Amino acid sequence: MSASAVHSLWTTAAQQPVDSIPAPHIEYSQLAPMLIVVGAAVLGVLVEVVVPRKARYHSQLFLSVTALAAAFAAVVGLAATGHGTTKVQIAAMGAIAVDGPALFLQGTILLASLAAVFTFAERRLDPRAHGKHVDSFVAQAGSVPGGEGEQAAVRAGFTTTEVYPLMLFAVTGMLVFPAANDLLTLFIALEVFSLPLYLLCALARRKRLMSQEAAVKYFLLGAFSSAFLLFGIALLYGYAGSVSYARIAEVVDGSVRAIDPALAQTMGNDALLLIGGAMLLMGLLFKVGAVPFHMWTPDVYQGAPTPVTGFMAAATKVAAFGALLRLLYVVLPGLNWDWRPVLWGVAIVTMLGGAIVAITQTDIKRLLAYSSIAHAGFILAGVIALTPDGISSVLFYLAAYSFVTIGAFAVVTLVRDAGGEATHLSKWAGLGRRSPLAAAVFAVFLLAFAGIPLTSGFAGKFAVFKAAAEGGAGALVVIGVIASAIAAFFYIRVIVLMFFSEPKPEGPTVAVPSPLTMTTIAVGVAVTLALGVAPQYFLDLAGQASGFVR
Amino acid sequence: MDNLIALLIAAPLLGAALLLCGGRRLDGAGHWVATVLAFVSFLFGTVLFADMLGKAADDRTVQQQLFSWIPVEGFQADVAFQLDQLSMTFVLLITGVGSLIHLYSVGYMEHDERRRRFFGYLNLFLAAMLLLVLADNYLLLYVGWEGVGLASYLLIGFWQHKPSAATAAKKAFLVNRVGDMGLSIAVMLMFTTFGTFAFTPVLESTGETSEAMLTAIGLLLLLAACGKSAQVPLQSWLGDAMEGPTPVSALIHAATMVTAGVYLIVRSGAIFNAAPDAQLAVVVVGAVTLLFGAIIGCAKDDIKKALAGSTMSQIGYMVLAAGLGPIGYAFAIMHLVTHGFFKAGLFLGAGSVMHGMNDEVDMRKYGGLRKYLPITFVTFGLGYLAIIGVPPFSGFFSKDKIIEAAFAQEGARAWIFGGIALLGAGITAFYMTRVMLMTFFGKQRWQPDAEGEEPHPHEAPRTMTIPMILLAVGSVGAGAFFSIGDRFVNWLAPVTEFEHPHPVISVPVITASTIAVLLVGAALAYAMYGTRPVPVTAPRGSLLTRAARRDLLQDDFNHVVLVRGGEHLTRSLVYVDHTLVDGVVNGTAAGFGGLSGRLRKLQNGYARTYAVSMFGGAAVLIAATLLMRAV
Amino acid sequence: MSFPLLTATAALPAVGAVAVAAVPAARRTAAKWLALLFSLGTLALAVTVLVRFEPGGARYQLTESHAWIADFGVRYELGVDGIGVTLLALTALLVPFVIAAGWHDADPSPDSGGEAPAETKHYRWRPTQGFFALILMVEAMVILSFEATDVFLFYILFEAMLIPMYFLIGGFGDRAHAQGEEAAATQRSYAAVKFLLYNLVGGLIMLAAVIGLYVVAGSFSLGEIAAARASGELEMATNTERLLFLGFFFAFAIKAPLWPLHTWLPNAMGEATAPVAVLITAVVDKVGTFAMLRFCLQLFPEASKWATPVIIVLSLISIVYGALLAVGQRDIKRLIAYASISHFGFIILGIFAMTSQGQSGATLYMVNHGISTAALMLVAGFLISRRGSRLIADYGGVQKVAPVLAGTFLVGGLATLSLPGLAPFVSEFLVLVGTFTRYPAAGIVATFGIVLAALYVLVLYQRTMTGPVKEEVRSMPDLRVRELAVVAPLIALLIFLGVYPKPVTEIVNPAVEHTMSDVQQQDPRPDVEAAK
Amino acid sequence: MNPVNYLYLAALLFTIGAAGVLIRRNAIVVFMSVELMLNACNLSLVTFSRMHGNLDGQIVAFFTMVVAAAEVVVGLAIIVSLFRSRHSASVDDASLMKL
Repeated sequence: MSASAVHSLWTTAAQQPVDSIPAPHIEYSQLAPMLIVVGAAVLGVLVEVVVPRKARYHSQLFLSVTALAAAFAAVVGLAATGHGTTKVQIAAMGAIAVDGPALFLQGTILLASLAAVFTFAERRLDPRAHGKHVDSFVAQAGSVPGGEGEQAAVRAGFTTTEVYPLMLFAVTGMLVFPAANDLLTLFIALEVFSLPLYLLCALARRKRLMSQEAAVKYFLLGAFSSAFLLFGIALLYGYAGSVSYARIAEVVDGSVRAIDPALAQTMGNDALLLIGGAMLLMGLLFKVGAVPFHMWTPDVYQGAPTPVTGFMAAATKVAAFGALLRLLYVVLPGLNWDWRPVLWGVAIVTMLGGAIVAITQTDIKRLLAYSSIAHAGFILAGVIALTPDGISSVLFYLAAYSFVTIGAFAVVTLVRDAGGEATHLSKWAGLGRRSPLAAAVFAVFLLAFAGIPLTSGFAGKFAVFKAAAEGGAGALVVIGVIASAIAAFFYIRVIVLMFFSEPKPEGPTVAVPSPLTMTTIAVGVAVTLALGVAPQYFLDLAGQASGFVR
Repeated sequence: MDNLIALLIAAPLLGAALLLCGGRRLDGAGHWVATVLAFVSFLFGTVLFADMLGKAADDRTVQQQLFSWIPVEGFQADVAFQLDQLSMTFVLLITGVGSLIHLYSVGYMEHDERRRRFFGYLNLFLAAMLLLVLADNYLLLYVGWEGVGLASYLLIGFWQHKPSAATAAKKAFLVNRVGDMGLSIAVMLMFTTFGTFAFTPVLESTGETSEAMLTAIGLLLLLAACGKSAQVPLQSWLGDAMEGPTPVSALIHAATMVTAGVYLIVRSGAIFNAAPDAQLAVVVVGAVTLLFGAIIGCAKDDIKKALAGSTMSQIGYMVLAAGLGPIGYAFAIMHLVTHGFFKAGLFLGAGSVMHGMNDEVDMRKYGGLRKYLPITFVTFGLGYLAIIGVPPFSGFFSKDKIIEAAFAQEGARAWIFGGIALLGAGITAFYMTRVMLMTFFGKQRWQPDAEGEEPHPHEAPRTMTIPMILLAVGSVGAGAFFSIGDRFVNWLAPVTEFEHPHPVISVPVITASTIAVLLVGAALAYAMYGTRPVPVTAPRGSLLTRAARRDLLQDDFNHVVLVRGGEHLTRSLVYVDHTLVDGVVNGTAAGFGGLSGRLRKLQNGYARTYAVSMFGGAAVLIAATLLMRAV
Repeated sequence: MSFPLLTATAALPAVGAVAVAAVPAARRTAAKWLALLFSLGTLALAVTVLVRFEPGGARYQLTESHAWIADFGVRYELGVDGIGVTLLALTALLVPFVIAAGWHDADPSPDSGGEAPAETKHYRWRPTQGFFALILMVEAMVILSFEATDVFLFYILFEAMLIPMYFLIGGFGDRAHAQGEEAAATQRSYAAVKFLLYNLVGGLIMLAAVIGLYVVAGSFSLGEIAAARASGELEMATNTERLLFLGFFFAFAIKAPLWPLHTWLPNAMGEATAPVAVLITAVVDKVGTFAMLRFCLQLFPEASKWATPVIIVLSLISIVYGALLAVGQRDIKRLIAYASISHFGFIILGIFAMTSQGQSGATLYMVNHGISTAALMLVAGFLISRRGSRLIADYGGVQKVAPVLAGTFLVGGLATLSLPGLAPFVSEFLVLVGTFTRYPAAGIVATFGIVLAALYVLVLYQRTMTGPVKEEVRSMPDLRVRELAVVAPLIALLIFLGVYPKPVTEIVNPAVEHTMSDVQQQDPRPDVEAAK
Repeated sequence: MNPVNYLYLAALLFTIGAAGVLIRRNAIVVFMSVELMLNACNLSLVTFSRMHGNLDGQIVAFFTMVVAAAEVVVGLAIIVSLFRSRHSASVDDASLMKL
């Protein structure tokens, strides 16, 4: 029973028989953000039980908004009190790291989720069903698509208010994910945010078959990948005899002090380490949607309810990249020479693959999906930089990207025809003539995706490429540049479609949303331009936040 | 006094500006404004001339620096003038003949609704031509050079609604551009060699550079001269240029502009003196053109084209003389001036004939006009006598001197060029006699014109006859006036140094043979056109005749080689640009599209396929990491 | 802290753009006047800049410098040298004419005129406001890019100005297109996309170079980098410098455009309305050539010298090739576009001849080409708007029915073939001389461009203006007052600068001397002196 | 007995599970294969825990079971609803979205 057995939150219970169980030491204040959200999630479940159906929508909305806002406030508070810079520490007995990247990413995730909640709660877009406002979620998840059950549910005006607690749970997981400081926490967090997302994907009101299909695909592949991740965890544990990041890092770079024979034996076996590391990496790359683990992305993005897609696209990426950064910078720095070339390859195929396949897409949501893949590639370029600049650039990019994404998907929810959202590109023809404003806003987002100067997309891309170049990955920058050139092509295609082609007579209309979605879009545009024109403040923030606690 | 030089140019320039921008308001009086301004500048010219006569022979050169034109590091181009005997000669010729022709045009263009613009162009021409001869550096000369080109373009194509006219104008400009290319390269070469292109420094420092360089410059200048003065091989435009109104042909394409090439060569004498090879080239060009033009002149039935051929050949004489160096310069200029008189006169006569014959130009449809156009007949006749060089008319003096100079060389050259010059005199006599006979003598062969209107030949109005008379006076007396006591030679000597030619055979013999040759030519022409009736429709004629009618196939050559070739080239280039240059780009785009389409197929919608790709990816990942460690 | 004149010059049109865009749909005319007003105001400011600028003074004047993005080492640094100020003035000068010339280009088309207002009401689509707002936006960005002395700032504008330009090309085209409105729309958007992608690719390649520059130099400020190089504390490895140079030059060569990267220009100029075409070739493209002088030569002198032979050859190809293709065109605007390619060849030739005549000539050329092309293209636009066709073959004998139009067209053409006495001659000759003194062969080849220029201009004039009057043009009205007011000043300017270019050369020369010293080049001395 | 053998077994199970995911059509069976993979992980975790003589691995294993259970809940819910709407649990039938 070495000391290593005791340090971990999870193993305190496993000591010799004692008269009193020492309670683990938890720094509640540092963990406040996560605790608030998870608490709200639990409350949300209770609300579903006790509050009458009529009041649920509002109470749930209120609950989740306040929770997220409060959590964000908590993050700001922590950051303000220097927990992100000077007072970084490992909380909850080594389970959770409270440091710059963690706080920055948690803040980003919370804001993104806040923006996303508004799109969740939008009830003006769909035509009223039987005089009742309806949102973009199915009336009753269990009912068969098109069956009597469904009609009855619609008639009764049911709404799936469970989405809010589900989302809050997901957010909890996402908050923990980039902060996780041992492999088990990492795994738990992964599952905690994955499972609700699987469900959320299945809850679209229109096109339910696609929605369910998306859920199944996402679920099966997700589970598959988490199995790999878990096996990787097992192997790493086998190698280092511990799941704690710090400990594994020590063992990996051989700075570990007390070496018992078992450890010595396993340490000798690099295969464990390398295979384990690779599998872990794969699990995370799946979540960020890097080639070749990306194939779920387009289908899921297309099938899921658009608000969920936006939420997923933004928040999941942030969380996953956070975890990836921590893994590579904290756990496996000793393995740079092994994983860097591999990531090079992944980054290259991701950038090019995403951009190239996107060229021929015909569905706006799939298009954005592929563009998100390409962007994952760009971010990876920053991850590879292996410098503080690299970290900060990635943080900045993630912040910038998530708002553009949510905004873009929010606009997608507005463009509708009889069959709900009109996501086929051909229907977007001439949108610029019908409603210049919406088209212009979407154009702004597209330009940001394309990385045109004076948008956040450019600032982010520049930061990442700069970091990569300084990190000695010049070739990667060149390829990235080429990829963005290819990518520019299809973003521009959409703009051409919207502005330069004649509107179709039976084309879709742009629904006028409630203030909720408007806020989301407005925030998206504001952040996009702000980060584009005057990114300095946020760059500073990311710069300060770029120190991992070890 | 010096400012007069600027005013000299300013006057016609002002006229051009007024008439071209003035709009309809000036339609009424415009032509008089122009004419007056032309005379004004002639007046200035005479004043300056008087002033110059007042000075000693060797410091008659006046320099006037107006303002710095293009000041760039290491590059000074000024708007500055140099008025010496040479340019003075031209000033008087240009403004004098120019004013007369303005006057003539008042009558000639009376019924043209675009008369105002015509006079605007004429004034523009005067200004440009004066700038050309007054400039004190080659760049400013180049400005005038192209300026006259523009004016000639506008005036040749004055009747733009006639496609032939528009084409002729374009052709003239383009051919001239080829020459201009030579001039501009020459200027650049001067700049790189001497660091300047002002006359005085360049011409004074010719000794400091290699002969090769000077030869190069000389040849380029010759190219320019060929373009402007319609010398072989750039002569083809002059014939077509007759599409322009007759006063234009008289002023620009006979008296002044076409002689600019001679001016250029004479002005650059110092360069040529130091570059014998270039000189030889000049002589050859002159000799060839001399015959070339003469032959064409023999074959044309269009009176103006016949005269154009003659102009070509006469300028050939001048160029030949200019190529002979100090022994020839003065005579070149002298012939230039006399030619200015009689050729302008001849053209105006032709114009008056056309004026009386419903603008008919085919001499085969003239005949017996001497009764109906007495003044024209007389003035034309005097011009005729002058050009063929009958003593004591002006042509005799100038041309005879040139022939003497041509004989004044060493070895075979003397005989070759002398012989050619002599032969030319004979042919000149032949074709001019032909023109004379076909137009004024013989039976009336008048034909109704396109509207079926019978011609009623009548003498032209006074505005037209007066200039003709004055020019006739010039063509009678000028030569004698110049040659008595070598007035003209001495006058020019300070600028173009002069040596007495020493012909290989004695002067009287040359003179005698010249007269003999021209008598033969005239007699021959009389035998052919004076004794038997002239058919109204041209006989097929000998091979040479037919070739000569087609400008000795020069145009056909141009058409086949340049025009056709050019069209093929451009068409194929357009194709290349579209398929190759553009194709590469579009091809890349298409390539990416195709690749995208193929990669897209992998996304086949089956979850298990996705799982496979994940599994494979994981395998690769693991393998790669292990590999990294292994290596 | 004095009044930020340069910022103001760029800001005014930007503000104008917003203001014009805000004008309600119905008040079309108000929007036009507002736009014209703002452009004139900008012109006034530009003139002030011109006045405040002392030719003999410091290299960069009226400088402004503010912190911007410290993390990227980027500062908001402005300053103009002789070259910048000249082009700034040119831009400010041309835009009012562009606006005035395009007065009716963005009106709802007459054929759908009946329901045009209804349509606008239904779609809340305000083409007119958009058109003029975009033009002003372009002006703002171009002006700022001439002022930027910070590479990053310049790059941002270099890229950003593509977007409004792109909408101008793709969104507004000639009315009554030969193959009907539908085909026209597709061709337009093709042209717009081509324009954007070409320039975007160039820009992205440049982005890589910009980043590389930062990695090497650690700064984006022209001044700092130059100083560091001068003091020798910044050493660029030969290959690095060359790669970076290529990255920059590639982008500029696309913008300029240089053979074989030129094919976007004919499409863009052909499909866009004449004023927009002028905006492209006379204003926006100048940024490319300007940047070659400002950035390529200053930042990478060695690499510039290394690349010179190739670039000279390419520009010679551009000159001849562009001219020959111009001869082969059937479409008036495409013809002018190819002519411009030929002229850009001259400009680049002058820049890389590395002689003071060549570079002064090149700068002067940018100005003169701007004015002459504007004149020619705008008149061509008026002509096309009358007949509704861009095909040369559809015209003939116009001078008979519209003599003034024909006259102005001819003057524009003569300027294009750089006739002495008109402005372009001065610059063209300077470029030729400047080239000839160092590369005689190149000078001679370039001279062929003169002949070809005469060919395509005169052929164009003959086919459209002379000959018997075609039926379709018989009723063609002559230039209207507005149109004359647009063209006359340009022509006057052409004549003035042709006779008295001194004002411009005085401003330009010192700047050129600076550039020459940047690349450590002296003018070759005349043989005569060299011999001594 | 050499603990490494357990690892081999774990690896074997994991591979079998993976193969099942790749090969089988029925969503339920695919899902079961995933569970098999998870259990393979558990086995290896426990083995390592034993080898290292600390309890971390075993704790992780417990959590894995819980997670697996949760996955079953979510997964079955999704699969069942899919089955009800399509009357088939074949993952290959669920391929509306492609390309």
